[in-house]
Amino acid sequence: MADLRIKIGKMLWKNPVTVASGTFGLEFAELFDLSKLGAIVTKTITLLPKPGNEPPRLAETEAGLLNSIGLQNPGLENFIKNDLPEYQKFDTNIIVSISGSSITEFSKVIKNLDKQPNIDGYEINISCPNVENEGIAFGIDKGIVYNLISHLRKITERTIIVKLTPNVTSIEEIAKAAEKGGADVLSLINTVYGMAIDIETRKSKTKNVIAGYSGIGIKPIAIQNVFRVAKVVKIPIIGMGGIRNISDALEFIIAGSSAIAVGTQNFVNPFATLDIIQGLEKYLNEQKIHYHDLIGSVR
Amino acid sequence: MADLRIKIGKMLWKNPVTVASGTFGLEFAELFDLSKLGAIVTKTITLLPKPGNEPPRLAETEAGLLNSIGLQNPGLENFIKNDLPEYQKFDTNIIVSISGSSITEFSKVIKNLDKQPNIDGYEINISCPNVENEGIAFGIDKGIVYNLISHLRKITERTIIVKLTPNVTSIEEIAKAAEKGGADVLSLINTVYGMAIDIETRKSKTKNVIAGYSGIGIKPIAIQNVFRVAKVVKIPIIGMGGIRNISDALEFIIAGSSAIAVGTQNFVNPFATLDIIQGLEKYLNEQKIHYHDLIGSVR
Amino acid sequence: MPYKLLPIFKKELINNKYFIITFSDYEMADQCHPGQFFRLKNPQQNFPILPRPFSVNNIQDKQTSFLIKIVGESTKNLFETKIGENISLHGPLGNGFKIARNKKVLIVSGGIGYAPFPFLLKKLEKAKDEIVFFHGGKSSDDIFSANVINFTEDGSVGKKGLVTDGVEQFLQKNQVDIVYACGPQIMLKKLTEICKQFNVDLQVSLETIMACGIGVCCGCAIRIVENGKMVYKKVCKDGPVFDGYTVVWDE
Amino acid sequence: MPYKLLPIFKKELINNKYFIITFSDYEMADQCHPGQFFRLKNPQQNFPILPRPFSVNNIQDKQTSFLIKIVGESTKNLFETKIGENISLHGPLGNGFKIARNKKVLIVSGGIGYAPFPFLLKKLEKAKDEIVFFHGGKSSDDIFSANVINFTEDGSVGKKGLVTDGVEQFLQKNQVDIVYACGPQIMLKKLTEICKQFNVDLQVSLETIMACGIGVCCGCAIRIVENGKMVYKKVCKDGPVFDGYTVVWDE
Ligand SMILES: Cc1cc2nc3c(=O)[nH]c(=O)nc-3n(C[C@H](O)[C@H](O)[C@H](O)COP(=O)(O)OP(=O)(O)OC[C@H]3O[C@@H](n4cnc5c(N)ncnc54)[C@H](O)[C@@H]3O)c2cc1C
Ligand SMILES: Cc1cc2nc3c(=O)[nH]c(=O)nc-3n(C[C@H](O)[C@H](O)[C@H](O)COP(=O)(O)OP(=O)(O)OC[C@H]3O[C@@H](n4cnc5c(N)ncnc54)[C@H](O)[C@@H]3O)c2cc1C
Ligand SMILES: Cc1cc2nc3c(=O)[nH]c(=O)nc-3n(C[C@H](O)[C@H](O)[C@H](O)COP(=O)(O)O)c2cc1C
Ligand SMILES: Cc1cc2nc3c(=O)[nH]c(=O)nc-3n(C[C@H](O)[C@H](O)[C@H](O)COP(=O)(O)O)c2cc1C
Ligand code: FES
Ligand code: FES
Repeated sequence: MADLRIKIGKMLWKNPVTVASGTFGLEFAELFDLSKLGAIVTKTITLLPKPGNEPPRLAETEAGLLNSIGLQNPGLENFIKNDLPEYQKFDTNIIVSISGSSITEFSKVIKNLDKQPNIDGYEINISCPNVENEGIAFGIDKGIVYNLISHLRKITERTIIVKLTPNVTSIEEIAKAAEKGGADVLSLINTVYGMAIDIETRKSKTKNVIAGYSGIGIKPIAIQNVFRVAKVVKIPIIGMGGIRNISDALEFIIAGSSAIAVGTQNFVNPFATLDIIQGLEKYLNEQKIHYHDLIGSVR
Repeated sequence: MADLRIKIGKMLWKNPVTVASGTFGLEFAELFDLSKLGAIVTKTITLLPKPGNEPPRLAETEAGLLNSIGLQNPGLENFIKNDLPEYQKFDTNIIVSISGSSITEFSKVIKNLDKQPNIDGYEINISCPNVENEGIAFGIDKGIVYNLISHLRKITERTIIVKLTPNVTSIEEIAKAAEKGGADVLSLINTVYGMAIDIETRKSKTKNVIAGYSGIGIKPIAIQNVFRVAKVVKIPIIGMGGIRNISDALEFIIAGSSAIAVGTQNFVNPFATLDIIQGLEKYLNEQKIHYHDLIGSVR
Repeated sequence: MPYKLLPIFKKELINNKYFIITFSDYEMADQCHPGQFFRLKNPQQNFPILPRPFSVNNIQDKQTSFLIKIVGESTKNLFETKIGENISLHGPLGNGFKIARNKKVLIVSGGIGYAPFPFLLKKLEKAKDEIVFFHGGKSSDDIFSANVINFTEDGSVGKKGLVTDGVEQFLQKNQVDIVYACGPQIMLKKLTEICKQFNVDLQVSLETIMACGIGVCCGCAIRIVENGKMVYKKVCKDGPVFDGYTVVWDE
Repeated sequence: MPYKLLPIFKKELINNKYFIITFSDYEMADQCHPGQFFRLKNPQQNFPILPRPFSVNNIQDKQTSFLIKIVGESTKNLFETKIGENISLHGPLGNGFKIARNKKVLIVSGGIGYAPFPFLLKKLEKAKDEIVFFHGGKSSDDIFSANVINFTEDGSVGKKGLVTDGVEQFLQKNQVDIVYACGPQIMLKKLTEICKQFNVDLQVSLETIMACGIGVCCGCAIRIVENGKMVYKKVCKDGPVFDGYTVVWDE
C-alpha cells in the first residue's frame, strides 16, 4: 500500500486530503468517520458571532456555485463551547479557520484558541470576498499580509496556514509576504469574484451582488495559481478550487500542492474525500511513484 | 421592431452585437452575411508577423477552453494587403485589434492603419495573457495604461477601445486610467489565466503552461467585472466572457454593457451572434423596454 | 440522514409538466416524516452540479415517491432518467410538519406545493384529524386530485379564482385549528395575512436554493422573527416547515 | 463548408469501442473529398463545449458515414444520441488526400486511423491505382475489414506484430509509388523513417485538438519544415493531410 503520509507545517497528516473551510462540518460525521481525513478545516470563525449576509446567498451558474454567505458563524465563544469538543473527538488534525477585521481581533482569537488543546493549526482567512473590511483588505496587499502574519507568528507555536485569494494581480507577491511573515503553509484558492443576474427580474441572483465563485468552473484558475505560487515559495501548499475526484486532485498535486481540499463537491458527493484517498493509492501503485515525488512534478 | 442602434464611441452600431478578437475571421462569411453584425473585431495584429506559441495550444477543460495561441498573426503589412480589403467589403463597423511591445510599436501600427480608409476603431489589446512582454506589462499597471492610451489618443481621431484583462486586483483602477487617457470605449474581459494538466503524462496540456481561459466557465467572473467597471466609468463597455446565447448576453447588458461580443461560442455555434440579435429584439418587445434603458439596469 | 444510490423503481407521467418518481427501500421509507425532503441527483449528470431538494410526496408499501415539476435542467434530467438507473438520494432532511391530533385541519397548497401533502394527509388521518384540503393552480394541468377542493385561475377545473380567496371565505364560516401550507411565496404571504385575522395556527413549508441541505453551508438562510428580533434560520435544518407568523416575507 | 443540423440516419455498433454513424444529405455527400473531415456535435449537449472533428469514413448512396471510436464524453454522447435526433455538422473541412492516378499505392492505418480510407479506397480504385492496404490494431477489436492485411499486437487476428514492421518488409520486396497513412503519431513517425529509406511519396493525415476547424483560431498548429525553415501550419486548413517528410514529429 502506498504511503500517503505527509508533513504539512508542524502537522503529520495520514493522507493529503482535507476539506475546504465553509463547505464541511460535524454533520458529515453521520455519513462517514471523519478520522479518515488527513485534516479537518472548520468553517471560518470570528471573535464575535456573525449573522451573515442578507439572502438570497446562493446561485448555481452553468459551471459552478456563487455564494455570499458573509462568514455567518456562532463566534469564538460558542465555537469553543459547542463545536470544538466535538471536533476533538476525531483522530485527525483539527485546523480552525479564523478571520477578523483587525490584527488585534485576529490575535485575540488565536490567543484564546491557543489555550484549547487538540487544535493542530490555524487557517488564516485573509481572502474571503464576501465581507467588506473583513479579510479582503488583508489579502490583496503584501505589506498588510506580512504585518498580520508576522504578528500572529509571535503569538502561536501552532501551524499557521494562510489562505490566499485569487483576486489579485500577483498571487506570488502575497504568497511570498505570507511566507516571509512566518506562515508554515499556504492554502489556495479561496473563491473567485463572480456574479449572475436573473434576466426576468433584473436582480443580482445573490443579494450581495458580487459573490464568491467556486466549483469545477474555477479549477483551471486554481491550478494555475498553485503552479505559480509553488514556483516561488518553499512552504507546502494545500490546493483547492473545483476538486471533484481523483483526477482533479492529481492535477493540483502535480501542479505543486502537497495536500488538497475538497469544497463545493462535498455538497454533491459527500464521500468525495474518501474516493480521492482511495484513488490516490491506486494511482501511486499503478504509476509506481512515491507521493512526495508526485508533488509539483509537472513537466 | 425594437430599435437596437447604439453609439459606441464615435461609431454608430446597427445592433450591439460583435465578436471577440481572435475567435472570428473572414472565414465566417461563408456561413452568413457579416454585415448583419454591429461591428467586426479582427484578431490582434502586431507590427511584425508573429509565429505564435509552440503547440499544443488548446485544451478543453470541464467548463471552458484554454488557449495559448501567442498572438499568431501575419503582421501589419500583410494584414493591410490581404485581409483589410476583404473586411472593408462589409457594411458594418470594422475594428482592428492591435498589440505591441512598446508605446512606439503601438503608435506605429495606429499611424499606419490611420492611413487606411474604412476602419472605424481600434481595440487596444493590453491584456493578452499569452505573450510575455507584449500586452501583459501594459494591462496590469494603471500608470502604464494611462501613458499608452493618452499617447495613442493624440495620434488618432478614431474610436479607441481598450480591452481589459481580469487578472488584476482592481480592474476599476485600470478602467479609470484608460478612460482618463482618452479611451472612448472599454471592452472586457480578456481571458482569465488558467492551466490544466494531463495526469498520465504529467505535462501541462498547453505547451506554454499558463494559458487563457475562456467560455462559459468564466461568465460569472466577466459579469462581475463589467458590473464593477460600469460603476466607475462613463464610457461604454463592450462585455464578453462566456456569452453563448441571448440570456447570457442579457446578463452582460443588465450588468452594464452597452454592447456584447461573442468569443468561444463562435466555435460551437457560428450563428450565435445572429441568434442573439434576434433574441434581443424579442426580449425588448416582450419586456416593453428600450435597449438604452436595459443597459446597467441591474437592481 | 443516509446517502444512498437507488435505482428508479417507478416513474409516472402526470402531464407534460409533472411526474412522480418512486424508489423502493424499506429503510428509507421508515425514516420519513411528512414535510421532510430528500436531495436527488443523477450521478451521471455533471451539470447542474448540485443535488436538488424534493419533498416526500407519499409513502406506500414501503415505497417512497416524489412529485416533481419539470422546471429546469435537473428536473428534466430526473424525468429522462430511465427506470432501473441509479439516483443518489440524501435524506430524509429537515424538520417536517408538526402533526396535530384530533384537530380541525385545513391544508392549502399552490401548484407543486401540493407535493408534501399526500403523505401528511395519511398521518393526519391516523391522528384522527378532521381535514379540509384546498388546492390552487393556474389551470387543469396543475390539479392533482379530484378528492380535494380545487381552484384554477382559468376556471378550467374546480372553482375559478385564487385558492387564498377560497380560504378566506372558508375561514369566515368554519372553525379551523391549524393550517398547513406549501406553495409560492406570494401565496404563503397572503395566506399568513388571512390566517392572522382568524387567529389560526399556521405551518408553512418554504423553499430556497440549497447547497448542502444539512446546515453546513448557511446558504439557505431566511429571515425569521424570534423574540422580537430578526434572525436568519436555515430552511434545510431549521425548516423547511416554519411557523408562518414568524416568517419575514420578501417584498 | 456548410453548417447543418441533420438527423442521425443510421447507427451501427461495430463492437464496444467503435460505431458508425450515417447521415443522408445529397449536398453534403457531393462535396466531400477523401481525407476531409466534419465537426460533429449534439447541440443538446452543453459540455464538452467544442464540436469534435471526424474524418469522412465513406460515402455510399449519397449517405455520409463516420467511423467513431468512443474515447471520451463527446464520442460517448454521439454514440448515445438516437437515430432521428439532430447532430450539427460543419464541413467538409480541410484539404484531403491528393489522389494518385495509375500508381502503386500502399495504405497504412493504425487503430481509428482506419477511418478515412474506405472513402479514399473508392476514389483510388476509380483512378485505376494498384492498391495494397495494411492495417494494425492492438487486438481483434481494432480490426475493421477482412479484405485488408491486418496486424494485431496480440496476434488475435491477422499477423502478430506492428503494422510498421509489415510495411518495412513489404517495401523491401515491392515497389510502391505512394503511401497514404493515418494513425497514432508514433506510428506515423516510424513510418516516415521507413518510407524515407525507400524514397516513397508519403501523405499523412494528422490530428490535433481543434477549436474553430476553419483556420480562424490558430489553435491546431503543428510544425512543418518549409524551404528549410520550421513554420507552424494549421491542421484544420493546411491539413489534415501533409507531406510526411515535412512534418516535425513530437519527441
Ligand atoms: C425543501 C424543498 C422542497 C421541494 N420540494 C419539491 C417537490 O416536492 N417537487 C418539486 O417539483 N420541487 C420541489 N422543490 C423545488 C425544486 O428543488 C426545484 O424546482 C429544483 O431545484 C429545480 O431544479 P432545476 O435544475 O430543474 O431548475 P433550475 O433551472 O436550476 O431552477 C429553477 C428554479 O428552481 C430553484 N432552484 C434551483 N436550484 C436550487 C437548489 N439547489 N435548491 C433549491 N431550489 C433550487 C430556483 O428557484 C430556480 O429558479 C423543493 C424545494 C425545496 C427547497
Ligand atoms: C482531422 C481529424 C480527424 C479525426 N477523425 C476521426 C475519426 O474519423 N474517428 C474518430 O473516432 N476520431 C477521429 N478524430 C479524433 C476525434 O476528434 C477525438 O477522438 C474526439 O475529439 C474525442 O472527443 P471526446 O470528447 O470523446 O474525448 P475527450 O475526452 O475530449 O478527448 C480524448 C482525446 O481526443 C482528443 N481531442 C479532444 N478534444 C479535441 C478537439 N476539440 N479536436 C480534436 N481532438 C480532440 C484529444 O487527443 C484527447 O486526449 C479525428 C481528429 C482530427 C483532428
Ligand atoms: C458555501 C461556501 C462557503 C464558504 N465559506 C468559506 C469560509 O467560511 N472560509 C473560507 O476560508 N472559505 C470559504 N469558502 C471557500 C472554500 O473554502 C474554497 O476555498 C472555495 O470554495 C474553492 O474550492 P471549491 O471550488 O472546491 O469549493 C466557502 C465556499 C463555499 C462554496
Ligand atoms: C482561441 C482564442 C484566441 C484569442 N485571441 C485573442 C486575440 O488575438 N486578441 C484578444 O484581444 N483576445 C483574444 N482572445 C480573447 C477573446 O477575445 C475573449 O476576450 C475571451 O475569449 C473571452 O470571451 P469568450 O469567453 O466569449 O471566448 C482569444 C480567445 C480565444 C479563445
Ligand atoms: S443548504 Fe446548506 S445550510 Fe441549508
Ligand atoms: S482549429 Fe482553429 S485554426 Fe485550426
